[in-house]
Amino acid sequence: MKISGSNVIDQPVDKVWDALLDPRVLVATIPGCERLETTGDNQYAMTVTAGVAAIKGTYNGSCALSDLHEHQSLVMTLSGAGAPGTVDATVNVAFSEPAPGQTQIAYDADAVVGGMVGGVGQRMLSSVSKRMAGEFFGNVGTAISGGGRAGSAASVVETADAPGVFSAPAKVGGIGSQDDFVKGIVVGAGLVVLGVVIGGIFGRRRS
Amino acid sequence: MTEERHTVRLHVNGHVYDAAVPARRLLSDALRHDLGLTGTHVGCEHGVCGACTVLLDGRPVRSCLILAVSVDGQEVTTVEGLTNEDGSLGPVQQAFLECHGLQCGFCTPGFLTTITAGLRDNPTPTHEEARDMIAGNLCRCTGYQNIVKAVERASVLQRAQRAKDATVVEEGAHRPSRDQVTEAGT
Amino acid sequence: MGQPVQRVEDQRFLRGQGKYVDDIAVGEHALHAAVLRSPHAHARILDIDVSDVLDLDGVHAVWTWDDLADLSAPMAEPLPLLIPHPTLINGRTQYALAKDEVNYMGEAIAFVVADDRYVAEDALARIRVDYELLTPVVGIAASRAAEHLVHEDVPGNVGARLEQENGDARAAIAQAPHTLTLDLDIERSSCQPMEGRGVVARWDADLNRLLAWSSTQTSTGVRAAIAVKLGLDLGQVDVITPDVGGGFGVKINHPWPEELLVPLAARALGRTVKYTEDRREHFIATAHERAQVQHIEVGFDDDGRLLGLNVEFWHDHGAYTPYGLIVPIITSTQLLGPYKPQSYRVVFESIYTNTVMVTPYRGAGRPQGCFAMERTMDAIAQYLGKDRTEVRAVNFIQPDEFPYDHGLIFQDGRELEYDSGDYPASLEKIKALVGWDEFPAYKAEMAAQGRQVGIGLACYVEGTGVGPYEGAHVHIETSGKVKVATGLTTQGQGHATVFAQLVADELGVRFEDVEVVTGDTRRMPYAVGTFASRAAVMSGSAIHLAAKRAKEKVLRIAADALEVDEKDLQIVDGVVSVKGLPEASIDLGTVSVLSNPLRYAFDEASKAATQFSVGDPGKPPVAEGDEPGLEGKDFYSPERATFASGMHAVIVETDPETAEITILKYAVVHDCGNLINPMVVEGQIHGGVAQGVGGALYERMAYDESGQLLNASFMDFLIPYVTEIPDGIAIDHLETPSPLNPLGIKGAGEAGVIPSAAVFASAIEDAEGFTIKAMPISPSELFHLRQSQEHR
Amino acid sequence: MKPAPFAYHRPGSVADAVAALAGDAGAKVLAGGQSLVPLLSMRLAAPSALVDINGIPGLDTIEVDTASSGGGVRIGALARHADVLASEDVRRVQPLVSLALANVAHATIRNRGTTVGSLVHADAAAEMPVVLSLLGGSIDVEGPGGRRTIPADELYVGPLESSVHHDELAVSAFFPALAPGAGVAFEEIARRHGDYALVGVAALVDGDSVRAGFLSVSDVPTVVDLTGVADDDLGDAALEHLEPAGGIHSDIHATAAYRAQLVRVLTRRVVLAARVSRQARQPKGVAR
Repeated sequence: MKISGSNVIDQPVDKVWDALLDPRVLVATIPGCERLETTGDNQYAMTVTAGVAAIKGTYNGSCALSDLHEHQSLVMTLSGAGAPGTVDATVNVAFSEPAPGQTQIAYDADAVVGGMVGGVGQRMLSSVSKRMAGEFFGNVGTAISGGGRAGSAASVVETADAPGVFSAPAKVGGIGSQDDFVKGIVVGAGLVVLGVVIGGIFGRRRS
Repeated sequence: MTEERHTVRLHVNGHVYDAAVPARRLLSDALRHDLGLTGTHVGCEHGVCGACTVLLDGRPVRSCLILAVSVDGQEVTTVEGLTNEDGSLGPVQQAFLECHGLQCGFCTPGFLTTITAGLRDNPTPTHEEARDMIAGNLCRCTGYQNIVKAVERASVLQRAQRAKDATVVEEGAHRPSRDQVTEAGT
Repeated sequence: MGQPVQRVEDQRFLRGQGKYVDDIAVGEHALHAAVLRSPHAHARILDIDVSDVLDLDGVHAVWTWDDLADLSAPMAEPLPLLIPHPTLINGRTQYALAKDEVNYMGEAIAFVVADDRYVAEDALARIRVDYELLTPVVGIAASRAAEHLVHEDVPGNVGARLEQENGDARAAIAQAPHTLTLDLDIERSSCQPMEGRGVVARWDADLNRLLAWSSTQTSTGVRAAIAVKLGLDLGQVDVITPDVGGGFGVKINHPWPEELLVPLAARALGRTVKYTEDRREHFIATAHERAQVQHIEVGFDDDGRLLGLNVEFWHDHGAYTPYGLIVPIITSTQLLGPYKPQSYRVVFESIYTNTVMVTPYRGAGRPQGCFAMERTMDAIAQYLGKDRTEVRAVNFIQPDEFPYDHGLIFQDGRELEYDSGDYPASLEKIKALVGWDEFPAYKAEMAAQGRQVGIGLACYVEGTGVGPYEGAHVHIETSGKVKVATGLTTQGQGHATVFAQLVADELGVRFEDVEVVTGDTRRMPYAVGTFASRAAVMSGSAIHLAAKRAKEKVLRIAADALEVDEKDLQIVDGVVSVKGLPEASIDLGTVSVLSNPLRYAFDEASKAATQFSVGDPGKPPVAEGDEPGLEGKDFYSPERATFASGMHAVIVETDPETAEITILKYAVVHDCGNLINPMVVEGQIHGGVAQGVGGALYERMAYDESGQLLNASFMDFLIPYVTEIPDGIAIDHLETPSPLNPLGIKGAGEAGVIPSAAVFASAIEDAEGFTIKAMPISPSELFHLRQSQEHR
Repeated sequence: MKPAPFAYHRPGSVADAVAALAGDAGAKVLAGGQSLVPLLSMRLAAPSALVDINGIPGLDTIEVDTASSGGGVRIGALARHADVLASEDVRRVQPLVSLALANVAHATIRNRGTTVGSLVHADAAAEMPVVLSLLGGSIDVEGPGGRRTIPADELYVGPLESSVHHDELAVSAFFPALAPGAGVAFEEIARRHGDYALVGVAALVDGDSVRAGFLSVSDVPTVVDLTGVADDDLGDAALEHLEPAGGIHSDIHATAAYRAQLVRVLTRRVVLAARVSRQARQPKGVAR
């Protein structure tokens, strides 16, 4: 399935670009990200809680940034796996400068949803991804208008005994500063969709 | 095992069973594996096929969609509880035998329990009502033709049987609690 | 024989006392297994990390392919290719646990044994697998395009290409006065028995033997596979098929990975181990059938007589070919049905896709063949403006033309030669039964009310009772009771009743004194299995012959004891008596006692057989060429299959607004030779028709382009409830005995499902007035077909 | 298919239930469980705890509510679909509830499933949410902050998402009475008897006002005002509202185009049927 969209941030491209490569920012902005570990250059292992309503699941995911063309584009390869299923997504991210001091980010994700979810929930994907995109951009709006959040990058703690392991404060909720959020969009896209899809299954039976 | 277990008391077919089960144990599994009542079958575990249907306080429910801990203290009737006190086949069972209402027999317990309750609520179903009575159970062998016949045949046998039981009751004979179970919820 | 006897097995089933495989070893703390399955349709396995599983309470074993060789070397090899064929040059089978690549979503990767299924599934959730995703090949078009390969070493994704020809079809078509071309499509479905697969195994260290129960259609096949894969002698393995909750074909394939892994675990752990497949696993990890794309060219004369028929089709066999080419071979031969084209050519390619493997599903390729042939007949009738029954009639093989040799090779490797049948008589019966001649008036009457109705007809011939053989053992005990054993298995066909009827008839004993055991290798180690509507024909005949042998011995011993000629004896209700002299009699129990010369008496009856009571001192107690005991054993191995036939007709209504399809009347004429138990045969027809309705109007496997099965549950794979099945199925029987077996019977198990796709396509086409080329069909699809007609 | 482990609470009161929910962010309410349990078995849902409300007395009530404005029926959190469907009071006061319930799954599921559970489950393919929306009903929820009433038009925020907070327990639902002289009707088309509808329509005609609710068409239950639309245009008018609103979705059982066709057919059928029922109904039949 495809998820794509674009968004303009009132920040210069270079700032957005740098932020994108900062794990502290990632952990703070990927929706539901509880833990993120650097496993190599621009490669991370993470634990994400995703889902709709009360139907949430925890997934182990990985995220790798590749084909870095500084200030222009990169490819984000995501994979998440939990008891309910898997999602594997390749997200092409393009950066442009519509106006000085602004960054337009266009992302185009192609996700394959597998496992139990793929079997019984995939037909909810379209409506669900639409909803997710809406939520992302809604949040972007909040972020731009300065709506802060508890676990912004600043408050991310690097686990002392395990360098390179970052954990967000419990209960990731709102959104950090606008540039941080960019990665929330792109990295979150693949993983969050999985969780939301799971909620879709709920639709197939009666309360 | 470290998983916490909860004690549940189930009244099944007139007998009392106490079992210590994890909260996640499905009623279907508790009946089959903890109580050894393997007459209740599991066909899909998502509530569509109806093979696992049992009577809970007299009402048909999917035992695969209920946690055992959730029905602590309630009355359950399974296919094993449908025979007459003398061990002979109950009216619905007898009708299935006479009408060739089963082939592999796997879905049959769910049909028998469903129809038993259905005929209690509506002892003289029309042909359409007979079909509707089994509309929530899947059978892959029979094409349902003879099951519908069996519902209609059972209605005849059941009325005869109930007339007999009634006189027995008047004579003050002991009524096993299985009957109380099937009367419950009416 | 011929009586609608009530089934003996029902007493057990109706009381909830059936013993299905998951009912075995309940309460004895058996361990439970679960299998980790690939979430991807096509991927390379980079790494499997099971480290988190080991510290989980209640887990006894977790295995991947790497562990198998140490447990039993043959387990690390691919599973057997059961039915090799010279043209299957690129046959492939999976490993019990995937080695380095998975080729369908659901393929087994890891195996866990734990205290119960709940914990086993907890363990699965802790296994981490790294995959490198490969491009999946999904659907016949993608497979034929072959831009990507399912197996790197199988060019073009083609497993096999098989061509057969009788006459020169292409030349005949070229010269024919009329020709037509059809392109047809049939989707995937699957058996979906209410009980999935299951295995229980127990290793007896004291006896050094393995005992396994499997919900299978062939216990002898499973036994042989276990012995080979576990490195045991056949004599160390027993397999019992307990009550089976439906098979419909899918349980004939073997060994499934679990049928080997569970016994392996039982031996390794010294515990009883059980695996019970759940519904989702049955969808994604067992087997499907039906998917084919067909291209038909036909040449015919003014009467619609088939001068040349040239059929090409592509058969989607999924990711592996454990069952060889049986399904497409059956399509390519049984396609001919009751007709005799003057020339016929068929060529098929059996091709790979990254989907669940394909093995026989009730009908096993016949529904697709019937669809191709009957769509062709309808197209010819339409083209010539003739009644659809006329065109069929002129092409029928006539009753006096049997045996009829089609000049082709059938699925059993023997000539496709029909033994008997009467197709014109069937056609007359079905027309009367459905009201064919009255239908035009009815259709007009409905049209006047703004209602759309259509009528359809489809004919089929089914080769049943294929070899190689079945056997039976009949033992008359000193109690006079008769114990019968045959090796093939039972999935609800009522064998315990039907076979007992045969023995009671032949032996002259009471029906209730006969007990039948099927599918237990301890009682009958030589058998093939239950498939191709062969049980009644094969085991029925074998049982009949074995009973005959037992009877011969009974009469010989009784004649001796009563000092009369065998010819003067009769057996009635288990008593041998002299005709017209009832007081001179001896019961079977006593005959059984006398059949076994004794040194030691163990009860009153047996005294009669001890050395000082019986026997001629001048002869050996057991005569030359004779053996002790009152038993009969025999095997039936026919030269070729026997061909049952039938015709279905249906009247449907299609809603002009909602495109909903309603069945108004369904009629079946069926000829399976002599009937053993009409009640059981009609039950088989009812079930087949219902499965056919499901296959034609409701059920399909919905794969997406990434090879994910989107409807892997009963919520979205729409098996009909009673509300979707016609209320009443009109059935008429024709009994054309088979000359090939002693009972004159033919198989009946699959017939009901064969013509459904064809008959519904025919009826919907008649109602809608445009051609139906693909089945199954849903209201949504019918709606879009109407749209595309309007936009022409 | 077996559930993952979870902690189990069986509170004896609403207060205890709310406390249990508040005490565990991963806790989930278990009422009928006909949606939740299969999800647990498929491990698509893995709540850290279940709060089983089946032991709370007094939640299974079905009563005619004259207190609330206009009157209506109030259904408790543990009232099973089957009991609501069997209630003569419900049938008399708001027949649409009974009409729709008859289409909810199969009888065996209705014996255990709860109407309130179905409402908060917020499935746009289910019958009861659209009925509550069309009738302008509400649900009462109890949370740490006490009790509040959520009107139907604020209840459904997205696919399977309601505005009930995690630590709130829905204790009852209120369906307004059918006004004297008003009429209702319900019809749905499903692949198999008892399956989720491909499309379902509920209609309420009252005086000149004509409104219809649609299920299984978009992400949330949708209500469309068709007042003043000519009978022959009803379907197209409904589509004009539905297609922009999130759009009509396709799935493996029905394309968007086919769903649109069913909307066209059913809207007209159901609105006309509602009119007929209005003529047929005795105004005095409504309890006050």
